[in-house]
Amino acid sequence: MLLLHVQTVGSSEGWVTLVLFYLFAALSGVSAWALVLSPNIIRMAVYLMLTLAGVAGIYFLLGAELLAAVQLIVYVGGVLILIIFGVMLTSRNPYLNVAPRGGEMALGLVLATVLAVLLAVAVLAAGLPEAAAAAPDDDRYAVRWIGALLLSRHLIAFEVAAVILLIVMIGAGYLVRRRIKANQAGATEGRS
Amino acid sequence: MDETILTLLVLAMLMPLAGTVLLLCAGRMIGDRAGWVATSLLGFSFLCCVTIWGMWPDRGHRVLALYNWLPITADGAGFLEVGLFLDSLGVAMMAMVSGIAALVHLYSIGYMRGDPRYTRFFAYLSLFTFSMMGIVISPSLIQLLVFWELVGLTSYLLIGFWYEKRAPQLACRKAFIMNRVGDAGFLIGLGILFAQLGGHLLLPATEGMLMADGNHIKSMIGALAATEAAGQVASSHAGLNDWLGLGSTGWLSLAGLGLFCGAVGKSAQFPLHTWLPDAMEGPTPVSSIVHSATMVAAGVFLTARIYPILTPEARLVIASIGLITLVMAALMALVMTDIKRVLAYSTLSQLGYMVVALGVGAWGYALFHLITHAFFKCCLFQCAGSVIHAAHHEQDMRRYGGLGRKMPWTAAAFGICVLAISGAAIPLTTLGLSGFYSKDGIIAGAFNFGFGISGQWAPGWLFWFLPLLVAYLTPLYMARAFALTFMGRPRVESVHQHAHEAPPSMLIPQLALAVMAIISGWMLWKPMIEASQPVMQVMGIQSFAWLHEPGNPGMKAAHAWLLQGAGWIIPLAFGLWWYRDGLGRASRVAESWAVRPIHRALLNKLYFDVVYDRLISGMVVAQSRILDWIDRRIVDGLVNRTAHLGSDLATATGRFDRDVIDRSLDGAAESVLQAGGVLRTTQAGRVRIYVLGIFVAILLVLIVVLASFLPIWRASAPSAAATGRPVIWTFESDFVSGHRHASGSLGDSIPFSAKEESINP
Amino acid sequence: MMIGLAHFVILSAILAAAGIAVMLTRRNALGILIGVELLLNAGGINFVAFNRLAHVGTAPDGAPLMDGVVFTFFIIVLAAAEAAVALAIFLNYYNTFRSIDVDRASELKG
Amino acid sequence: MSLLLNFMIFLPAIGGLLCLAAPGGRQARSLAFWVTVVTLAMSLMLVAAFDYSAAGPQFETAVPWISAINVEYRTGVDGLSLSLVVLTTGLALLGLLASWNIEKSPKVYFSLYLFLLTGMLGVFLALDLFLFYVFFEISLVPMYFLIGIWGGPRREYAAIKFFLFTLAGSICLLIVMLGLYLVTPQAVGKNTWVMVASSTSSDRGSEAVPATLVDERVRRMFAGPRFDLERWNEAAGDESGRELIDALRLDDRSESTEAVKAVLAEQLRLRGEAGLGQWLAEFTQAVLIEGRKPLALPVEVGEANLDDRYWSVLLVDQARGGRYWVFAQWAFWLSLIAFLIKLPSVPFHTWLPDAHVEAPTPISMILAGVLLKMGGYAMMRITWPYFPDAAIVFWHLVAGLGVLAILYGAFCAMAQTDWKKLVAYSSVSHMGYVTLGIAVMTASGWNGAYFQMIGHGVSSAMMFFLVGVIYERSHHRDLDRLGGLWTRFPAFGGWSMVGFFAAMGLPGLCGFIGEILVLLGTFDAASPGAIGAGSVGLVYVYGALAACGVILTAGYILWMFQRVYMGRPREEYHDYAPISRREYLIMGVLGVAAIVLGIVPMLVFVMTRATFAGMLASMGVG
Repeated sequence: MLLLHVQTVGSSEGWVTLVLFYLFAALSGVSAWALVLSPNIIRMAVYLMLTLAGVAGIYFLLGAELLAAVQLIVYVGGVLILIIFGVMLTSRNPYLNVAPRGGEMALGLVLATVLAVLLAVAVLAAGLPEAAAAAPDDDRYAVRWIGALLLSRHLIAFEVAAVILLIVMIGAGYLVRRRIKANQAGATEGRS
Repeated sequence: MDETILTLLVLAMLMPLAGTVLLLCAGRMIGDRAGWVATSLLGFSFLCCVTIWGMWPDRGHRVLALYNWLPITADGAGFLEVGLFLDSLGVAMMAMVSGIAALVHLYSIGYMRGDPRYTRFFAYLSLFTFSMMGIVISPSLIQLLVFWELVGLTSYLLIGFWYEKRAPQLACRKAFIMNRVGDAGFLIGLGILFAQLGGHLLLPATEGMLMADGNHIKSMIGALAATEAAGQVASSHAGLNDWLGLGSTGWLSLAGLGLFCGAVGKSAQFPLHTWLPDAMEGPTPVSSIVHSATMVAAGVFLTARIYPILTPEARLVIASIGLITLVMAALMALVMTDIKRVLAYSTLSQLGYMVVALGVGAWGYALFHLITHAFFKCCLFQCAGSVIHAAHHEQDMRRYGGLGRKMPWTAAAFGICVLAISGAAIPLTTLGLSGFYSKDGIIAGAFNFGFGISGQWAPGWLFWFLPLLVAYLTPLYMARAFALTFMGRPRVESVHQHAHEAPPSMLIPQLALAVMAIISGWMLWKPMIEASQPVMQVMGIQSFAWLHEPGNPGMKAAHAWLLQGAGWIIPLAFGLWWYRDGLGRASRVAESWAVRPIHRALLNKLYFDVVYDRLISGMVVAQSRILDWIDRRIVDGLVNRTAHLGSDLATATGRFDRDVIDRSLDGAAESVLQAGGVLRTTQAGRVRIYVLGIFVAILLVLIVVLASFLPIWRASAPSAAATGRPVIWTFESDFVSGHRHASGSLGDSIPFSAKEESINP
Repeated sequence: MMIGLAHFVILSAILAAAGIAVMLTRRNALGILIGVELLLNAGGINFVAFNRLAHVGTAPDGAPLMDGVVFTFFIIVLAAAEAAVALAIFLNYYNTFRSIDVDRASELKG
Repeated sequence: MSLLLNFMIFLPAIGGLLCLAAPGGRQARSLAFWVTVVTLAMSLMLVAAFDYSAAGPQFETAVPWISAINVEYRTGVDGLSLSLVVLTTGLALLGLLASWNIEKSPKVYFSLYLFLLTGMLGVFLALDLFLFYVFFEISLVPMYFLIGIWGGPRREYAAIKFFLFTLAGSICLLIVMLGLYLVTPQAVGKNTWVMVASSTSSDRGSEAVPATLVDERVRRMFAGPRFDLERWNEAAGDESGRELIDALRLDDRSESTEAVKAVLAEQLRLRGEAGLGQWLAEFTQAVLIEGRKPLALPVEVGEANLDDRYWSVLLVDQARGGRYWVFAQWAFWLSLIAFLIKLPSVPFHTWLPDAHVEAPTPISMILAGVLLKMGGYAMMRITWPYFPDAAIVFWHLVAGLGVLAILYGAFCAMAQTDWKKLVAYSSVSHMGYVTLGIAVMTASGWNGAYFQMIGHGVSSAMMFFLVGVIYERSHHRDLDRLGGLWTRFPAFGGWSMVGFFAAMGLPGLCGFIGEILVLLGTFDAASPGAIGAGSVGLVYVYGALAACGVILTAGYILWMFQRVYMGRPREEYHDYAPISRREYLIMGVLGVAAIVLGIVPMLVFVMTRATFAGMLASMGVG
């Protein structure tokens, strides 16, 4: 039900959308900055999860429900798990402190703020349109159109992406295998 | 009738060819029987030829078969033909060739016994016979050329039969090349005729050549004389053509003389005569058939065949060549000591007679002499062969002597042939040996010609005087050969001791030929003249037909100058007496101061060989060396030089590349490296520093971009309100429209496009 | 007040700034990876928003214009790939340096 | 049948690939053997199925290949190529037998050998100029390696020299090809590479065109200058129609002149003399000064014959002083040089002795037997049919080159002490007859030149094989260190005689036919209507010099024969292995072929007759 409403950004029932937008925007924006300030890697991961979830909500608001689902499944479900794995595999101390030094933190924050401000200025100066000119059709974002586009206009990109995934799979496996070998070699060395 | 003749002729031709193929392919199986196989095949061939002669119906000429051989026109309709052609001349020649060949085969059985290549000898000999027959039956010049060359080839093989020795190698090569020199002339003549007659190269006695394209050559010759008399030299060509004398019918003289060149080579006429004496290096049976009876006669035969196209000028040249050969060879025969060489020069001399006869227009007598000469000269060579055989391959007559007692039959046969070649006759009658009939006719013709021409041209008297002179010289040198070989006391005991009479297989052919030498003239002269009548009529030869008729002025003069048939006795008797004990008396004369240089020159064959070997052959070889040098050094050198130039250029560019471009690049790289050394200090290798750099850069860019859009810093920025659209948005809309356009062209490839309505109702 | 394009773009700017801040401040490689993910998401929001609100219409074949969505889709895919590779690299890196501190890896220095 | 023809071209290449994959040298050898046998069988099937009365190409295939530049894969066989194809396949089999004992990497050898076969067949069967060029080049590469790897001590030098020489020629050919490609649209409306007008295609013009020719319209573009431009201009000043017509020189052979005259006559009829003068002046003004196309002239011009595209091109060309004619002259020489190098003719011959001396025996056989023939074939196929007018203008120079080659090659051969080099130079001499025969443009000259190629293919292959047989045993080719071989090998001596005497041009053997026909054809050039009719003396001099070549040929062959075969056998001959059956088979086949061709030359001429008739007629000399 909610989804049906959300699909109609720019319609007369705009207030629901407005609320939802701010809700999701706050979720992702606040989490992102909490992430910046968090010293602990695990927490960072959790904040990232929240940010990504917020972005997924924004996608919902924009009518791209497939994208939102993919965002949740792939990012929140996959990438985040990967990151957690990475943390566990590389940290002897599970709560590794990754707190930045003071000067670095200051520099980073300053630069980030400058960037955000500049972008905001630019966006406002550009005078972007308030809303879309025409109300979209119901099935505008139908998944089948995405499928059709992927297999026609963006076929090459699609195939390239597929190939890249394959390469990544093989490459990652290869890199890890090398590591295992190296570990074994190191182990035998250590024994002797 | 024609079919029978054709069958017989083909059989006669095929026999020797079959012999050749048989002996070459199955020679090992046949072995020593090769001689008998070949001889019997040739005997059969001879029988066929005699049968043809016997049934030769109207003494005319007929083309028995004609085949297209080489295409000469673009539409593929015109051809050079080959085939079988016979006229009276051909019939007689076939009989003569096959008969003599059969006898020589028989003779060779004894002579070549024990030779390691016995079989092959008979194969060659049969092939030679076949080729010779091919010449005789040629209906066209092209076929004549084919067999002409084959005769040359077999002659080459036969002369070089004992190729392990050096002299036969050189002799056979010389024979072939000399023949080829003549053949080059033949080819030129053939080519000119070909160009002018449009490819009608059929021989004159047939309907082809004489009436080619409506051009009756004979009448053309007549017309030529007429126009010259009238002083109108019509020439359609200019420049080089005039220089070559090709105006009007000059080409005809040129063609005729070109063809005659071939005859000069084959018949060993001056100046291509030097191969014939050298060819005596071949086995004696070869000399007896190839270089006395048949092959050398082919040249005469050819000249007789092309007689109608010979212009008067060409005939004069031919007669002169014959005259030179005639005298020169007779003189050389007088001084040679090698028995076969004496006979060889005597052959040359007799061939000279024939050529003179053709030149002076005694057409029938030239061919008559060709046939009679074949018999007695073949016999002479066979006798010489028997002598050489008996004397263990000693050929020097100075080491002979008194062989007559040891080998009486041979001596008798030799003696008969000496008489025949001398033109012996019973004085005051018209009865004589074969040479008398033919040679007297030639001399009579020469008288007619010489008397006729000497009125207009001062040296014309030579044309009757020299043949007459040689008629007196011939008995002298033949008597010399006979006396030195068979008479007197043996001069070298070892030669004499083991000498023996020839075996029957050699003796029988000798005697048979001797008999022919006696009777052939008497028997054949009437039939010959009668048989040649139709041929001569076709060719338009009318004069000299009946030289033996009492009223002929030339014949009258000849008989007078030859002492009414007794002229031969004097030199013959003198020769026999003078040389009865060897060369003693003669050499004393030869050493006298007056004769010595002449004698020396004659012994050295008038230095022809020296000139040819040293000068011409040497020059050719030298030129080939020079050209080879040029080819290697200059032509190829140029190529290599070019290649080297290319490689030098490559080296140079390579050096330029290395020293200039590379070095400058290196310098650039080095300076970059140094700059990098300075800059590396900024590169700490920390990832985050890079990230920092990147983002600082992004920020700067962003600031600059914004600065250009924000009206704060841009005084003359286009007002967004004025257009109602911000600047960036304009860009965006352009992009969208461009995108749409692009998607239009791509849309065709979207498979769902057809379902548009169902999706988007 | 209507939600316009600017809202989304500003949100994306906030996320991007946060991402950059993370990349600049964390020495931990995983931290940097997280920053990158933030940046990518910022971009994704922009794509989808512009597609939805500015890039409206249909192609001649009737299909709606939704390239932005497709681009974001690819971004997600590539982010996943990137994460996998990055993880493998970090593992190797960790194997080599016994740490995941990117500052220790200064061997790239020229 | 056309399928068979194409299969025949590519079967060896497929076999070549398979050879590389063969498990061992023996298998590769037997594979190569069977492939060549099948190729030979297929060529004989072509002979059997061939229509001997048709002039044009048969069994044609025409498939678009590179359609962007109108290149077609076009193959077919006509009288000009048929016997050369049979010669190629036959010699390939014999050459393969001759290379039976190759030991150095046999797989690669046989593979290259088969690729070479594909290249050679392709050259003879291609009917598209581009395709021809491709095969022409393809045949180079295997030959380069075959000489460069399996050759004698100086093989690299020889191989590179061979390659560079031929490549230089190919560049000349390429220029001509590009030129032809660029000018064909003016004549036929599109760029084309078609070498031989198809006998089946319907896209030819309405006028009767002899079938076996380069598209007549292309050829006519290159017609020589047939009228006097200067006089025309002069007369145009007077505006007198009669004089203008007189300015068009009469040449009965020139159809273009006839056409121009027809146009002018038509205009004369329409306008009267003054009007014609006016028109011609306008025409001259437009074409010569303003450079406009004649189609821009008054409409009435177009109503005559001028609307036909190539007539108008011709008219413009002639009016401009023959731009295409100038190109034709250059192109004639360039393509001639390309093929003279291949032939080879003096002075482009020096690659030949080196290549032959260094090449292994079977490769020498193929090189002399087939590769040289590509040059002569291409001259007959491309240079003369495309540019007959240039050929008529320059005939005496080309014939002079031929005569020079005959004499020069013979002299050089005489000076050699290396047996194989002697044979190689004899090839130069013999190929001179080909040049001469083609240059004189008479029926017998062309027949002779063609037969000389076939005959030389047989005799030279045989000669090189004979040399190879002895070289395999003696390991040297020094003529001065040989002698008396006839006694040691009597049957071999007999076959040698057939081979060498065939080369010498002895009647009854194949060499004679070509020589005599070329000689007769040369003299025939002096006959009325032939190209040498205006310079009879020159023709006779050429003929006489060529005839003298016969003497020199006899000289060096006989001298060589004496030095090698005659005399006493040497001691070391006892160690020589007896001649094997395989070797006797090869010389036997070649020797019998030499004899059969020498006695029944019509075997070749029945194939060429119809084609030559068409070609000569269309060149205006038939």
